[in-house]
Amino acid sequence: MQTYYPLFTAIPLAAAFLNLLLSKISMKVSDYIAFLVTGILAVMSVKMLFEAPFIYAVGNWRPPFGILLVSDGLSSMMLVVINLIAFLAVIFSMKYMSTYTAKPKYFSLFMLMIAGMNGVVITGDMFNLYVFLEIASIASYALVGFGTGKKELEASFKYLILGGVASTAVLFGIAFLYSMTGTLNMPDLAQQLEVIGMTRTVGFVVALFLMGFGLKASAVPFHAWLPDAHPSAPAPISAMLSGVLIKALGIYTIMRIMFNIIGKDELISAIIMFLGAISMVIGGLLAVGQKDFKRMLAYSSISQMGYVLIAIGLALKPSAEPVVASLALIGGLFHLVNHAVFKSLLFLASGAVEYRTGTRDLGKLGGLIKKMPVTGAATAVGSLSIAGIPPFNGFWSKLIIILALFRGGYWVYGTVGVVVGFITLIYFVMLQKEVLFGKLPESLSKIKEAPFAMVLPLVILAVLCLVMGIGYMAIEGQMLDSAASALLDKMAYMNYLIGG
Amino acid sequence: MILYFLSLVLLVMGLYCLIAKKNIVKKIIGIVIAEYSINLFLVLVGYRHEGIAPILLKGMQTEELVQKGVDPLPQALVLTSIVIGLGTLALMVALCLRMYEKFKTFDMTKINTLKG
Amino acid sequence: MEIILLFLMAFMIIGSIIAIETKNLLSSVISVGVVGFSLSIVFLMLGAPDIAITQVVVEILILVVLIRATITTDNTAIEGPRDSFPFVSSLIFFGLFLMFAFFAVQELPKFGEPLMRVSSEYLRTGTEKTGATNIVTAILLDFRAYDTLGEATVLFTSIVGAFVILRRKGRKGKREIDQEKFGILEDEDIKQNFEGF
Amino acid sequence: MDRLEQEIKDTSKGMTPIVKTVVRFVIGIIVIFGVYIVLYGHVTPGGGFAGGVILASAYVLLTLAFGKEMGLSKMSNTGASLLDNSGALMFVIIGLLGYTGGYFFYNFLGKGDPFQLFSAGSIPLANIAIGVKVTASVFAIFMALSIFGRFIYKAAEGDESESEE
Repeated sequence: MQTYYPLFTAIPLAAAFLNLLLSKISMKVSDYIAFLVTGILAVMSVKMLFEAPFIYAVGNWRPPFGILLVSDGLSSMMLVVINLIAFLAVIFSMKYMSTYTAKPKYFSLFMLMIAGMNGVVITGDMFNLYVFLEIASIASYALVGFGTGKKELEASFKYLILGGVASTAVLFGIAFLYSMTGTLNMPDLAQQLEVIGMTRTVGFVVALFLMGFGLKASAVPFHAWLPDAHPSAPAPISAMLSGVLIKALGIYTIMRIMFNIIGKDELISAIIMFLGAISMVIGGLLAVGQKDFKRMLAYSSISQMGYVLIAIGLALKPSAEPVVASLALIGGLFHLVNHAVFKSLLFLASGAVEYRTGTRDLGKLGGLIKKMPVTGAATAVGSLSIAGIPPFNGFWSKLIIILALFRGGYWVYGTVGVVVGFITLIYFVMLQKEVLFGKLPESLSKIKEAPFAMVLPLVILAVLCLVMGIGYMAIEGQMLDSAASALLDKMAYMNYLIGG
Repeated sequence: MILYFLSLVLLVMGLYCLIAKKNIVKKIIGIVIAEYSINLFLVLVGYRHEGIAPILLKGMQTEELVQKGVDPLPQALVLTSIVIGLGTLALMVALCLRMYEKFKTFDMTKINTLKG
Repeated sequence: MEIILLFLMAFMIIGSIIAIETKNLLSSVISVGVVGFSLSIVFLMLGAPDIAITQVVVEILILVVLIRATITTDNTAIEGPRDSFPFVSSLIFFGLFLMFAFFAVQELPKFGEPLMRVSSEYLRTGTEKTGATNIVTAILLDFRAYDTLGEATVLFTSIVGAFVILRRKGRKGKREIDQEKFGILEDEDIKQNFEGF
Repeated sequence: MDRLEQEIKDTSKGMTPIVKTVVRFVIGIIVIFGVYIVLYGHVTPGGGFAGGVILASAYVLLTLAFGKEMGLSKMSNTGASLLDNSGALMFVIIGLLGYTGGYFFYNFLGKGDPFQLFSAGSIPLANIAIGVKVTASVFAIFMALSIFGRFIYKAAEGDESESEE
C-alpha cells in the first residue's frame, strides 16, 4: 500500500480526465467509471486503516525539498470517511442525476472534488494543501451551481466570493510562514515554529488560518454561505458538501495545523471553543424555524460542527488534563465521523423525497412513511441519530464531548451543549412530523418508493448509524484512538521529517 | 518592511472591494486585486539585494547562482497561484455572465433572493 | 531600487483605488490592467522573469475576457446610497487587520534578506539533479511536480466548471423527468432501476 | 491565401482590414514564440504555462480580428476540449510513469547535458503536456465566454450557444 499512496489523488484525477474523453463516445460510460473508481478508492481507504504510519516522498526527493505525503491515524480516518461517503453518493447519483443534463461533467467534477479532498488529507506540505484545497473548492463551486437556476447561481456566486476570501487568507498565511521559516514542509515547519515560539507574527498567521479554514468549515461568524450553498446543490453533492467537504477542508486542516504545526496554546483554544459554542447555538436556533427540508439540514450542519470545534478547542488547551484532552478529542473525532454518516444520510434522503415528490417545502410534505417506507425509515434513523437518541451513534459522541467539557471544568459550555442537544431534538422531531408522519397531501397520493439505486445508500448509511452506535468500542475504538494520538503527539509528527 | 506592508494594503483594498461593493464585476475585480497582492508578497519575500534571476546561464558557475540568486521557491509558488487565479476568474466570469442572463442586472442587492 | 519599487507600488495602489471606486465598469477593468502590468514590471525587477512573462500574458487574457464580459452587457453604473453599516464595519475590520498586519510584518526577515533554508539547496544542486538550468522550472516540474499536477487540475476544473455553468439547460424538461419517474414505460421502470449495477 | 485575402476584405465580420492585415503578419511570430517558450522552458524563462497562454492568445487574437468563425475553423470547441483532457491526462501519465523508477513523479528519463533541448529528463515532456492543455483550455474558455456573452443580447437560438463540449 505504501508505494501506491499517491494513487489516492492520481486515480480520481486520471478518471476525471478520461471520463470526459470517453463520454464523447458514450454517455453511459461515465456512470461506470465513477462507480468503479470510487469503489476502488473506498476499498483502498479501508485497507489504509490497517497500515502503520508512514511517509511518502513524491519523486524520491528528500523531505524538505520535495513534497511529502504523510499517512497517520488521522489521515487514514479521513480517507475512509471521504471515500466511503463518496462511493455511496455516486451510487445515489446514478439515478438522481438523470434529472439534470451533462451527467459526464457532473461525474468529472465529482471526482475532481474527491481528488482535492484526498489530496488535502494525505499531504504533508503546506502549499500542496492549498493547491488541493483549491481543486476541491472550485469543483464544489461549480457543483453548487450545477442546476443553473437563479438560486443555484446566486448561491454558487456567494460561495465563490467567500471561498475566494478564504483562499487568499490561507495563502497569505502560508506566505508568512514561508518567510519566517524558509520551508513549506509541515513537519519541518513544526520544528522551526517550536524554535521561534508564539510571536506576534505567528499569532497573525493563526488568525489568517482561523479565518480561512473557518470560512471553509463554516464556523459561525463565517457561515453566511453555507445555508445557501448546501441546499442549492444537487442532493448527492449536498451530502458530500455537508458530510465531508466542510470537514476535510475546514475541520481537518484546523486540527492538523493547530495540533501538529502550531502546537497547543491557551488563546487559540479559547477562540476555537468560543467559535464552536456560538456555532452550536446560532446554527441550532436558526434551524428551528426553517421551512425548507435541506435548509434546515444545512443549519443543523453548522450547529453540529460547533460540537466538533468545541471538542477540538478543549483538547488544544495546554493546561487540560491529558485524560480530558484525549477524551474530548476522541469525542470530537467520533462526532465528525458520525456527522458525516448521518448528515449525508439525511441529505440523500431529502434528495430521494425531492425526486419523488418534486418539492422540499416542509409544508407540502407529510405522511411519506406510508408511501416510501424504506426512505422514511432511513430518515427516521438519521434524525434520531443526529438528535442524540440512545442506541444510535450521535448519542455517544455528544455524550463524550459533553462529559469531557464537564470534566474539564467548562460548566457553561457543557450546559450549552446539553441545551443545543435538546434544540436539535426539537427541530428533528418537527422535521419528522412534517415529512414522515401527519396527513398525506392529496397531490402526493400517487408517489411510490424511491428507485433501488437511491434506496441502497440510504439503507447502508442507516445500518452504519446503528452499528456505530452499538459497536462503538469494537469498530471504532481503534480508528479513533490512533487518530487522536496522531494529533496529540506533536513530536511524532515532527519526526516524520527524518523518516520516522 | 514597508513594501510588505504595502502589499497587505493592496490585499485589504481587494477584500474591501470584494465585500462592500454591490456590483458583481467589481467583486471579480476585488478578487483579482487580492490575487495580485498575494503574488506580489510572495515574490517580495523571496528577493535578495542585488539578486539575479534563478536561472543558470552558459558559463556561469553554480556557486555564483547560490551567492546571488533570488529565492526560486516562491516564484514557483507564484506561478501556480497565477494559474489558480486564472481558473477562479474564468469560473467567476462564467457565473457572472450567466447571472446577468438570468437576472438582467449586475447589482447584487437586486439579485438577493436567498436569505443568507 | 527600493525607491523605484515603492513608486511602482504606490502607482499600483492608486490604480486599484481607481479600479475600485470608478463608476464606469470599462474604466474599472482597464485600471485593473494597469495594476497588472505594473505588477509584471515589479516581477521583472525582482529577478523573476518567468513570472513576469506569465503575468503579462495572463493579464492580457484577463483583460480580454473581462472587457468581453462587460462590453456586451449593460454598462451603467449602479447608483444608490451606500449602506453605511457594512461600509463602516468593514472599514473598522480592515483597519484592525492592517494594524495587526503592521506588527506582524515587523518580525519577518528584512526585505532583501530571505532565509532560503531550503531554497539555497535548490540553487546549488538543482541543475545537477534535474538537468534543467532554469531552477524555477526545475522546482515546478521536478521537485514539486505534484503541485503542478494540482495546478493543471485547477485550471481543468474551472474550465469544466465554466462549461457546466454556461450550459444552456441545467435540468431536463418536466416531460422527460415525468417519463422517467412515473413511467409511460411502466414495465421497464424496475429494470431501469437495477440497471446502474 | 485566397481565402485569407477574402477574409481580410470582408468587412462584415471582425475588425477593420488594417487590423486583419497586421494580425496576419504577427500571428505566425506569436505562434513560433509560444512554441519556443514551451519547448525551452527548462533552459530559459518560460515554460508550459506561459507558452500555452501565448499560443492561446494567438487564437484569441485571430478570433478577435477575424470573427469567431475563423477561430472556430482553426480549433473547434470539441477539439479544444479533447486536447484539454488529453493534455491533462498526459501529465498524470508522466507522473505515473515515474513508477518505473519506483516513485510517483520520479524523473524517469536521463538528465542529459544542461542547456540542450533534450535534457532534464521528463521536464520538457511535462512542459509540452501542460502547454497543450493550457492552450486548449484557455482557448475553450475564451470561446465559451465570448460566444455566451454575445448571446445574452441576441438571445438567438444557435447551436454554438450550446457550449457543450
